Amino acid sequence: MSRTSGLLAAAGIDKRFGANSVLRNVSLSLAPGEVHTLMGENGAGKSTLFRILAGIHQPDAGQISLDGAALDLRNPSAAYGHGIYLVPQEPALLKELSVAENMFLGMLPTRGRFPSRIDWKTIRGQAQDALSALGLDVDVRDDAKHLSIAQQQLVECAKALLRGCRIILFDEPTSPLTGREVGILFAIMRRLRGQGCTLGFISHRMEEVSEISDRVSVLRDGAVTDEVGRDGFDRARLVRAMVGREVIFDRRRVRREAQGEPVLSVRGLAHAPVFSGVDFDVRPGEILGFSGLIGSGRTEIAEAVCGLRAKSGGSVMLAGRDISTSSIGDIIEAGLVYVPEDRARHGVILPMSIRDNATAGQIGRLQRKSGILNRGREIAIANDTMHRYQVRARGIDQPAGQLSGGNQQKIVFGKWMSTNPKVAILDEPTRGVDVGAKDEIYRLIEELSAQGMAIVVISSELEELIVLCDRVIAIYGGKIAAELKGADVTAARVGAAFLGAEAH
Amino acid sequence: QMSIDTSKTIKVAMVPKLIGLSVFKANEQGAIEAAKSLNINFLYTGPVTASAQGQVDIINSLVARKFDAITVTSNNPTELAPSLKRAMAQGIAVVSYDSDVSPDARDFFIQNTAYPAMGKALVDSVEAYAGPNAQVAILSSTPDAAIQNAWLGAVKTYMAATYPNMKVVTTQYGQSSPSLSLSAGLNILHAYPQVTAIIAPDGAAEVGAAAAIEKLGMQGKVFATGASDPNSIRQYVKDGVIKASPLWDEVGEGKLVMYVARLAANHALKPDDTFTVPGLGTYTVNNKVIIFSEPLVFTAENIDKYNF
Amino acid sequence: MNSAATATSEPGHRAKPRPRRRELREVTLLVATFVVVLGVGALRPSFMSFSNIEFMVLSSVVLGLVGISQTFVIITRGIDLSVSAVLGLSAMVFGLLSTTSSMPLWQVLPLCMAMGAVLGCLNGFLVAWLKIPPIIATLGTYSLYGGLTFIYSNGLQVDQVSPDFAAFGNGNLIPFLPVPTPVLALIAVATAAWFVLNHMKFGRNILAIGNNAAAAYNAGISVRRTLLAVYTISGALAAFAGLVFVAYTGSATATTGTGDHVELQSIAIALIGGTAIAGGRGNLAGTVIGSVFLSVVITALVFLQVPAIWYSAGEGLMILAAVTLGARRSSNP
Amino acid sequence: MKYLFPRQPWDRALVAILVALFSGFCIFTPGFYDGFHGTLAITEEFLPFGFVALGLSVVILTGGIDLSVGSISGLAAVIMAILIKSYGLNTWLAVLLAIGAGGGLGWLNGQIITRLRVEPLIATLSTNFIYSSIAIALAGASPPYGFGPAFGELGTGALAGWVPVQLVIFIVLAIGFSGLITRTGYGRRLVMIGYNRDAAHYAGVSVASVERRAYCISGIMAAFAGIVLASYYDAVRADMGDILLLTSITMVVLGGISIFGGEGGILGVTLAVMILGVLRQGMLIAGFSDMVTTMLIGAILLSSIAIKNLFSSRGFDLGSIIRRLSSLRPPERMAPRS
Ligand SMILES: Nc1ncnc2c1ncn2[C@@H]1O[C@H](COP(=O)(O)OP(=O)(O)OP(=O)(O)O)[C@@H](O)[C@H]1O
Ligand SMILES: Nc1ncnc2c1ncn2[C@@H]1O[C@H](COP(=O)(O)OP(=O)(O)OP(=O)(O)O)[C@@H](O)[C@H]1O
Ligand SMILES: [Mg+2]
Ligand SMILES: [Mg+2]
Repeated sequence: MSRTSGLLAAAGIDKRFGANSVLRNVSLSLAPGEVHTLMGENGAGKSTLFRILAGIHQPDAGQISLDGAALDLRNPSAAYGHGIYLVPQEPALLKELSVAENMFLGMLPTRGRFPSRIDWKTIRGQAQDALSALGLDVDVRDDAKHLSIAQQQLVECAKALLRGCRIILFDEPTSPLTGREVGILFAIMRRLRGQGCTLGFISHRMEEVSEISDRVSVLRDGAVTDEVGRDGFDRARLVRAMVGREVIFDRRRVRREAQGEPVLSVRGLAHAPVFSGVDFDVRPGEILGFSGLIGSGRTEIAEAVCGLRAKSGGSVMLAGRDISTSSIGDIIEAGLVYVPEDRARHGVILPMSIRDNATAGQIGRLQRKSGILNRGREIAIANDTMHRYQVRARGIDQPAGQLSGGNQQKIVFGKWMSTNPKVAILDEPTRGVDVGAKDEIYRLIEELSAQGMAIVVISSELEELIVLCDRVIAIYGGKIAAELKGADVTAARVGAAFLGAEAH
Repeated sequence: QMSIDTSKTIKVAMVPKLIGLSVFKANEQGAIEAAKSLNINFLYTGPVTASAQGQVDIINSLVARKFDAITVTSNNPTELAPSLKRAMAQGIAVVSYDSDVSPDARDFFIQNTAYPAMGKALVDSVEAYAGPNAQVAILSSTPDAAIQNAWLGAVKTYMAATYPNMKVVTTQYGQSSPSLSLSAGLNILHAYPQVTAIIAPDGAAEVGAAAAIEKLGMQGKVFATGASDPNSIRQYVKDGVIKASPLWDEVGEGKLVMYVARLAANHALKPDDTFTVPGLGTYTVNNKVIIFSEPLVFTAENIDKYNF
Repeated sequence: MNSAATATSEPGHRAKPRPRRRELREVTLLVATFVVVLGVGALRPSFMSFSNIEFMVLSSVVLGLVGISQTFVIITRGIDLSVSAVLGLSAMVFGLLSTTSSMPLWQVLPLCMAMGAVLGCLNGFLVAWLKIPPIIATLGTYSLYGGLTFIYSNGLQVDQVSPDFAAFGNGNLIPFLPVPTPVLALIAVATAAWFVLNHMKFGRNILAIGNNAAAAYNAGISVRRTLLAVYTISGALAAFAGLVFVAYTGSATATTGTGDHVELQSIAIALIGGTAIAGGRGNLAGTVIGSVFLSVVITALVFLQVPAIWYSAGEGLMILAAVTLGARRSSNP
Repeated sequence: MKYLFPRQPWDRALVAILVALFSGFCIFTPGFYDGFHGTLAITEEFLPFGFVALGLSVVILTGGIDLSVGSISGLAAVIMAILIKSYGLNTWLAVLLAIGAGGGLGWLNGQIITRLRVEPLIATLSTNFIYSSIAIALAGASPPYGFGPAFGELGTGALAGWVPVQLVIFIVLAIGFSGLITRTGYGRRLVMIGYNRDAAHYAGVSVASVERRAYCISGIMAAFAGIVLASYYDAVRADMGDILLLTSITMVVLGGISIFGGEGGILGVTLAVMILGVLRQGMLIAGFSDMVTTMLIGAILLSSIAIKNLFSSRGFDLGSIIRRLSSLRPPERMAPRS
C-alpha cells in the first residue's frame, strides 16, 4: 500500500450516461483525518461521484489526484492500489461463498510455492477477528447468503479495513442499519479518523450527518451547491442547498388511538425458528410501527402475513376474511399489500419502464375481458404516480433502472399504493430516500391513513417510528416483546423495547 | 446391345443419406470414375446429419439449379417423395439406390442386392462358425431403418425355415453411431452371456459389435457379421472376430448408379429392360427395379482385394 | 401481548446460528448408484461382475471429462454447447492422424490439447470480449467446429487406430493395477479440477465470477481473462475427451460427439451432480459420480431386458429422479 | 403507418438484412427467383422452424428453455398419424387431438418445472428423452404415411394458388403472438417474470401458472410444427422433429429475445425466421453445400449478436458506429445499481 497522507481530490469532473448528464464540473477534496459527507437529493449524483473516485466509473472530463499527484483510476484495482475503497450503497457480497472468502475476495492469501494453495486457515482467522472487532457475531464459514443486509454492510466495512485501505468511501452505509449498528459504525469511523484515514460518507439522515461529519458538501443536479465545515452546520441551510427551497420539518402528527374493528388481525402466526406466537391487530386509519433489531424477523413476519413466505401456523384475517391460505395475487386484490425492503430484488423491475412498474401490482384489473390491457388506464396510473410522488424522470417510458435509488423507491411506493389497499405494510419505506422525498413520503403515509387506510411501518429508524406511528410493536427474536402506545411512544421507550429490555 | 449417347454434358447429383460415412464415400468413388466416361458433370452433396429434411432442402436446391438427374439414397422413403415428385415433374430423372423411396417418386431404383439373398448371407455367415444352434443378438441402427428392417425380416424368415434351433435373443440399436454401437455391443455381451453370434446389418453396428468382442477377448467364442465396407472391418476380419461379412461392391454400385442416371436422363431406359455396363455386366430392369448384385461375402481370403 | 416476550439472551446476539445446511448431492447420487448396482445385481448377478463394472466406469470417462469442464463453465454462469463439436473434431483429427502418420502418443497429446485450447479460446473471446451470451456463442461455434470436422474428414471416417492409441484407450497404465488408463486419466483430471476449484486462486475467482461478475470485477478480479481461461480449459478438456474417445472406441465419424449430443449430456450430468445452472456453485464430485450413474442406469436397462426403444425414456426418468430426490426446496418460486 | 415500421433498432437492422439478402439472392442466384408463388413457396421449407420459434419465444421470454420441442413435434405427428390410420379418425379431428396432446406434453413440462422445481434445461432434456421414446414406440418399424390431399394443403398448398398456406398461418400466428406479449396481461406477466421473477412474485403474479402456460404454448406450437411437417411430407417419423430445436433457438435469439428472459419481441423473431430460412435455401440454391451453409449460419449468428452487443447501447446510426470504432476503451461495466 502506498504511503500517502491521503488528500484525495477531484477537480472539474463531468460524467454523462448516454444523454443524461449526471455530474457537471464537480470538484471535491477529501482531507485525511476528516469525515467528509456528501449530501443531496436522490439522483443528485452522489453515488456516481464516489464510484468515479473508486475507479468503477471513468469521468468524461476532470482530474483525480492524490496528494497532488494525478491518478489514473482505470478500474477498481487501480483504486485499491492507491488505498481507496468504496463501501457500496447496495452491498454486493457473493451469495454462495463463505463470509470469510468474501472478505478476502480478489486478494486471497496463498501459501506454498507451486502449486500455491489458498491459506484457508489464515483467511478464517483474520476474517473472524476483523468481524469481532466490529462487534458482528457471525460464523465466517457460513455462506454470505445467510446474512441480512445490515450484516452484509458491516462485512463490507471489514473488507475495507482488511485491505488496509486508508481512504474509505461509505455510500449510504447507514440506511439499512438500526441505531445500535450505526453507533458501532460511527465508532469505527471515529477510530479510523483518529488514525488519519480519509473518510467519505453519504447519508440522507440529518442527525447522523451532524453527528459524524467534519465537512459537508451538497450536490444538487450534478453540481456542488454548498460546502460547509463543522462549525457552519445548519440544518436549514443544508436542506436549502440540497432541495433548492425551504422544507419545514418538525411536523408531528397528532397521535391517535384508532377505534373501530381491526381490518387486519393476525393470530398465533408462527414459522419456527424464525418467529412464533405473533398476534397483532391494525385498525383503519391507524399507523402501527414495527421496531426491532436487524434480524429480529420483522420482514419475515410481514412476508408471512402477506402470503409471500411459508408459515407453519396461525391465522390472518383481513376485513373479516381469512386470507391465511390465499395466494399473493388474491391478497393484494383483497386489499393487503407489502412494500418490500429490498428494492432492487423485490420492488422494482429495473429494465422495465416506469409505466410497467407502476402498474405491475394490478395487471389483473387493467385487463379487459379479452385479456388485453387497458393502455389508457395504465398511462393514467403511471402519470398519477409520477406526479403524486414527484418522481424525477424523463417520462413514463424511461426504464426504472435509469433512476436513482430514491426515485426508484418512489415508484415502488406508488406501485402498491395505486392498488388502493385497505392495509399496507411498508418495510423500510424511506430507506435511501432523501430528506425532501422522505418528508413527502411521511406526508403521503399520513394522508393515506387519514383516508382510513391501515398502515404498518417497519423501520429501523427510531425517529421515523416516533414521528409516524400511533402504536409501536417491538419484535425481539421473532416474538413480540413489547407494545407501546400513546404517550409511551418515545425515543427512550421504543429504543429500550426493541433491545428486549421491556420484556415483562 | 446399345451404346449410350454421351454427346450432351449433363449435370447429375448424388445425394447420400449424409456425408461423412465411408460407405457412401465408396459409392462416390465409383460414380466419379463413371461420370468421366459418361460426360457427366458430377456433384456429390448431402446433409451433415441423417435427416430427411436436410435431403429435401438439398433436392429442392438441385431442382432450382436445373440438374438433369438426381440420384439419392433416402433417409426416409415417404418424406422425400414430395420433393422428388416435384423434380420429376420438372423433367429431372430420379434414380434411387441403396435405400428406396416410394415407387412413384423415382424413375428407377437400384437395389444393392435382393433382400432374401442378403438375409441368407447374413445367417449363413454366422452359422458356419457359431453353428446351427447359435444364440443370436441383433445390433441394428434404428428401429425404423427401412433397409435394415427388410434385411432383418429376411434373416428371421430364413433362420426359422433353415435353422429352427437358432434363436434371436435380443435386438439392440446403435443409432449408426460408433460409440453407441460399441456400448450396445458390450452391453449385449455382458447382459446376454449365452450369445454366440451378433448380426449387425449396419456399418457402425458391425464395427461396434466386432470391437466389443475384441475388447472382452471373446474372439472365437462370439462371431460378428453385418454389412460394412471392407476398410472398416479389415482388421477384425484378419483378427478372426468377423469370419464372413456380406456386402456388395459399393464402388461398382456407384458406377452403375451413374450409368442408370445417364440412361434415365437420356430417356433410354424402359421400366422393364436390360442393359449392359462395360466392366460390370448385364442388368435387368424389373418394374423399374435393378438389382445390383448377389451379396459379396468378405472373408480373410478376399478382403484385401477390395479397397473402399 | 407483551406477555409474548420471552427473549432472554444478550441484545444483539442471535439466539442460535442458523444450522449450516449443505446439500450433499454427490452422496445422494452415490447411494442411488449403489442402489441400482445392488438392485440389478441381485436380479442379474453378472451385472456386478468386475468386467461389467469396469465397462460401466470406462464408458463414463468421456462424458465425465467433458462434464468436468462443463461444470467449470456452468459455475461462471456460462454454458458450453460446442464441447461436442470440439470432441468430434479432435477425435477425427487425431484418429486420422494415428492411421496416416506414425506420430507417437506423447506428441499427439499436447497437440490435441493445444488444438482444443485454441477452439475454446475463441469461445472465451466471444463470451468475455464480445459479450455474446455463452449459450449463443457456443451454439454458433458448435456449427463452426462441426463444419470444420466435415471439411477436415472430407467424408472419411476412422475405423481403427494405431496400437499406441488403442493401448491408451484400453490398456492399463500401471501394470499391476487393474484400472484402465482412461479411468486413471479421469481420476487425475477430476482431482486436479477439485484442487483448482477449492485451493487455488483461479478456482475461487471462477466461483466469484459466477456469483456476481460485477462485484468480482470491482474486487480486482480480471473477469475477462478468467472467463477466457475457463473456456480455453473447456476446449482443451473436450479435445482430450475426443482423444480418449477415439482411442477407446477405435472409431470416429464426422458426427461423433454432436450426433450423441455430448453437449446436452454433459450439461445434464453437471446439473444432476448438483452444480447450479445459475452459476456460482459447483460440485465436481457430483459431476463425476453423475456420469457413472448415467452409464450404470443405461447398462441396467439392458440387463433388465427392457426393450431397446425405451432406453432413452429410462434415461430421462432417471435424470429427473436424480435431480428431484433430495433437492433443496426453496419457499419462493 | 407508424406501427408498420419497426421501432427497435435491432428490428430495423434485421429488416435491412432480410431485404438485402432477398434481393441479393433474386438478382445473383439463378433459380432463386421462380415466379411469385415459386419464390414464396421457399418459405414452406423453413416455416415449421418458425412455428416452433414462436412458441419457444414465449418460454425463453420467461427465462426458461424448452429442449423437448423436437420430440413433442415428432410425437404429436405420430399420434395424429396413428389416430387417422389405425383408428380411422377424421383427419382434422386427429390434428386437433394431436395439437392438444402437444399442449398436454408442454403442460407436463411446466408441471415438472414448477412443481418439482427442476431447472427448465434439465427438465425438458429429460422429457425430450421420454417423449422421443414414446414416439419411437408408437411409430413402430414402419410409421404410417399417406393422409390424403386435403391434409397436404396445410404444408404445401397455396391460397388462391398464390400465397402458401403455411405463410398465411405463420403471419396470423406471429401477429397473434406479438399481441399476446405486448398487449395482454398474460404477456406483461411473462415479461415481468423474465426480467425479475422475485419482483413479479411480490407484485402478486402467480409465477408458476404463467410459466406452466408458457410451456403449454410451446408444446402446442411444437405439435403444430410436427403436423405441418407431416402434411408437407405426407408421412411421419418419430425423430422428425429432432432438427427443429437448434435452428429454432437460433431464430429466437437472432430475433433479439434475450436468452436470460424479459427482453425482445416477436417481430424480431419473425424477421429472424425469414432471414435464416431465406439464407439457407438461397445458399443451397447458389450451390453451397449443407455443411458450408450450416457453418455460415453459425458465423452469422455470432457476428450479428456481437455487432448488436457492441452497438446496442449506442444506437446503430453511422455516427455512433464511427465513434465506437475510434474509441477503443472497453465498454463500461454496469455497476450494481443503487
Ligand atoms: N450506470 C448508469 N447508467 C445510466 N444512468 C445512471 C447510471 N448510474 C447512475 N445513473 C443516473 O445518474 C444519476 C445519479 O445517480 P446516483 O446514483 O449517483 O444518485 P445518488 O445521488 O446516489 O442518489 P441516491 O441518493 O438515490 O442514491 C441518476 O439520475 C441515475 O439515473
Ligand atoms: N447469520 C444468520 N444466522 C441465523 N439466522 C439468520 C442469519 N442471517 C439471517 N438470518 C435469518 O434471517 C432473518 C434476518 O432478516 P432481516 O435482517 O431482513 O430481518 P428483519 O427483522 O426484517 O430486520 P431488518 O428489517 O431490520 O433488516 C432473521 O430473522 C434470521 O432468521
Ligand atoms: Mg446513491
Ligand atoms: Mg427487514
